Amino acid sequence: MARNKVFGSFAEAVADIPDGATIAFGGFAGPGTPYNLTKALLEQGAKRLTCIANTTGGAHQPRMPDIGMLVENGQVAKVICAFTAATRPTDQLPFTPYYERGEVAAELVPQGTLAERLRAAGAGIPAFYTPTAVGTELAEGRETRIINGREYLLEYALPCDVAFIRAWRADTAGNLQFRLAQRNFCPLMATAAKLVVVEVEEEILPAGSLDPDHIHTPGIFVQRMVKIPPAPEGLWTVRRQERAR
Amino acid sequence: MARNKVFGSFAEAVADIPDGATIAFGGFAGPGTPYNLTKALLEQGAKRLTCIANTTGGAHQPRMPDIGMLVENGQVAKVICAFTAATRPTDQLPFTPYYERGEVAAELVPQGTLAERLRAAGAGIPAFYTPTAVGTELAEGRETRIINGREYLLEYALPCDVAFIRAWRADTAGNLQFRLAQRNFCPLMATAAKLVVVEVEEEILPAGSLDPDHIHTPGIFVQRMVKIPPAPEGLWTVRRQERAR
Amino acid sequence: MSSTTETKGWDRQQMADRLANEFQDGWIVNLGVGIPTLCSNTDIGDRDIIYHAENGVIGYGPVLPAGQEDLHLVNAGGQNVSLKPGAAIVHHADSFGIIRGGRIDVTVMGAYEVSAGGDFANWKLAGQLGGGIGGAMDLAACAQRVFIILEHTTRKGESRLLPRCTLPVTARGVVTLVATNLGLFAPNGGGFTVKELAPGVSFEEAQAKTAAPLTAG
Amino acid sequence: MSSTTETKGWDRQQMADRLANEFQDGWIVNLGVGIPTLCSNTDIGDRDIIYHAENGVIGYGPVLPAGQEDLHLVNAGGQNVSLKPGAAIVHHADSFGIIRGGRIDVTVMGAYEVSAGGDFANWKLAGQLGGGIGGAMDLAACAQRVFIILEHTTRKGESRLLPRCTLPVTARGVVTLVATNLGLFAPNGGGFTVKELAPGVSFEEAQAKTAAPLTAG
Repeated sequence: MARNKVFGSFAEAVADIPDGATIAFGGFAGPGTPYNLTKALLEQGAKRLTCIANTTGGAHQPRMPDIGMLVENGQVAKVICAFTAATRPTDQLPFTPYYERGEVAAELVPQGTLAERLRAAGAGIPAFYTPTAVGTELAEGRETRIINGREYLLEYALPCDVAFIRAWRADTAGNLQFRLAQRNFCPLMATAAKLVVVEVEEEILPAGSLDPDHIHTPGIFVQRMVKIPPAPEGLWTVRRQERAR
Repeated sequence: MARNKVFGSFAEAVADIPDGATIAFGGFAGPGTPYNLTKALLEQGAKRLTCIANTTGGAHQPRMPDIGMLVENGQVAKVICAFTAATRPTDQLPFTPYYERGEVAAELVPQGTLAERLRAAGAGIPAFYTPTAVGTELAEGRETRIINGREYLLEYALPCDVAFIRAWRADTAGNLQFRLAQRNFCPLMATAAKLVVVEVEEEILPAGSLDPDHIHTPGIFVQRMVKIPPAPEGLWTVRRQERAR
Repeated sequence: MSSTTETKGWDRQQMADRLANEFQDGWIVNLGVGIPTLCSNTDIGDRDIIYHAENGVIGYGPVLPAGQEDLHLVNAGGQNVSLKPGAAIVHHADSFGIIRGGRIDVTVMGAYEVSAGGDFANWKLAGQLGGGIGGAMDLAACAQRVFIILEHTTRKGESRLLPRCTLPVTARGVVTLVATNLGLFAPNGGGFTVKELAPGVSFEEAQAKTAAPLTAG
Repeated sequence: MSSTTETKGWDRQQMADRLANEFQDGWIVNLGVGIPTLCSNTDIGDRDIIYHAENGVIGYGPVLPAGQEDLHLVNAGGQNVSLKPGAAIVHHADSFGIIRGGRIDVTVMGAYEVSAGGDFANWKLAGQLGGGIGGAMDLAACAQRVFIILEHTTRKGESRLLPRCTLPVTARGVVTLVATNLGLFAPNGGGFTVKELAPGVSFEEAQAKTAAPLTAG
């Protein structure tokens, strides 16, 4: 009996996410970002979350559901990401003042180290060495090791309870395809999490519809999928959303 | 000026492989194995090679060009692989007596560790921890570490000078697609080697012919490709070769 | 079960059948070379089992007859298998990421020896230089369960179920279930618990052929 | 060069053009957010350059005008770019594998400060809690070359080319070439070597605006 992985609504797909969960959010500069699942989580209200993502979002207008909104909604205890502040002094992330006031904790991680720590968690590698961040403030007081004459920093795997990701196509077995820059962190987070919830852009196809050679995330990693309905119920990218209005 | 990566013959593609090179050979139980490049290397004659592969080959008839033949030809100083002997006492690998007489060195590595060491070399990770082989003879005297209450073994990246792999389809930019079980170690070896030489089953297509979302090895890793000609010049799998006779 | 027999004990397919019947709906299963591959022949009803092979094939099906093979598609034993709907292919590092990441519900392997403590040995014979590890150490260390299929005794009649392994081990303390031609056994630290005896095999005969104490299950 | 100007010094595009003209045929190039992305506008003849972005896009081309964008395709700055023939997509871990593996021939980044020793700072402002690292530390530590583009001085007129960085560094000793509005400079340990001065900029003026000793190239 193949399990049913297709859920009818985002609310249903996130209903049992508990307080205190560690959740990874896919996406990079738009593509792959799980706007719909994030919106459902805002409504669901789970608290004391640890959120893992490239960024907390919200630097640009119009805003889409993001970690910054979860922070504003009092749902976040900690973020782990590659940006806790914007690099341009004139920008400000909504998250930043909460961090500066000590209301939310943050762990700032170089983007490649973040990706590799997620990949390591999914691949049963508990720790690895990387040249990134050696000699910087981020390496102060931390364990390093000289290997073949170069200094490397020890980094640990970053497992998650839940991953929210967005895919282009899927089949009922949970196999996923991402389109172009949508792939980014999504396949890594899918391997690192115990519960993987996916918002899918196209119709979810019968198992066997996707070429086995061209699957980016095998179905064994995926537990829940929701087809994104057309706007106004479903959220697409910022620009698509604008067009749909 | 895009470089020309398409070579006219296997001999030309392996002509400058020097004595003492470390060469990784793709393939697992047939698919992905670079029979034609191996045959060309037998004819080219480079010596004191270190050969990395899942196995040295030659356990079954009819034999195809393999590392065992390079050993018989006096070209190999060392092998690094997951089998230095067959697991069934009644089988014998051609390599094994050379190893037992001390004429060739060997490093026996669990298959997953072999794959991960190659992946690490390609990804700029100099070392990592793994649970595999802890408590076995292979871990004796080696560095281990307790992480979150479990013991792990330290393993180092395995970079190569050259990788010989076999692909299904390719474009002139060097982008590769593998078909089904042909993928195995090939994409990892392509990232771990300085010089990647590919035998390609189908016609090599103009750059842009392959869907960017469905490329298993990006062209930036590939330097040389040779289209496999029809038999008798080109070697396919054992069974195809038999059929072609 | 795929066949019945008048002969005492189980044949190779029956040993595989007995373990395959332990597979639960939804499990991801890795089958080792040799007798374990026979598990995929077992009819276990409507249970949905995903077979994973070390070379990155996820969701393979039965071995295909000569002439119908796809030469690009092999399982870990090099047999030309089919794919089930929903199959996916990954490379070797991702495949062992699945293994080390604990996603394999059970690995079924052959072995030379199994110990009462759940150790097993399947990569190196006595006096051999080197050996053949393949993916066995990764699977043994990381799968959720390790099941072993082996003949109960050597050709000389010596027990392969032992208080301690005499050969170099593949992993320690990981085996939970062992099928032999005499029955189904579970290592219990001090010896083996008899979960089931094959037809015509008595407890006394099984004990006589086992170098570690048996306990009635 | 894409444009000429009567104004003294280089504008943003000219700074980018000057560095882009250092790119060699066949290079794999990563461009940081901001001024560095302007390098992909530079006409450098028939040299074949492969632009790589942190999000795994290998082989992207110019930014597309509004209405022609593919919303699934962005560079590291979130701009909707095109793909060149031969492009390929990988995930973030493989993308940073390419970076850490030393496959990037040059990364061009913006910065707050560059030091005579080749250190640079671009992730954390003075007194700030946390910052924005993105992929800068991975790229800085692992690319074959690090080129920096920045305005020569702050809005207050203070030199951004310094004997030592005052802000937390992104990486140490990695910068080999710096383009500013005043010219092209190379850190040399004790100061900076002047490789080229922008039109209308004298050595004396450049020195007056630089907090480290300049040497004629």
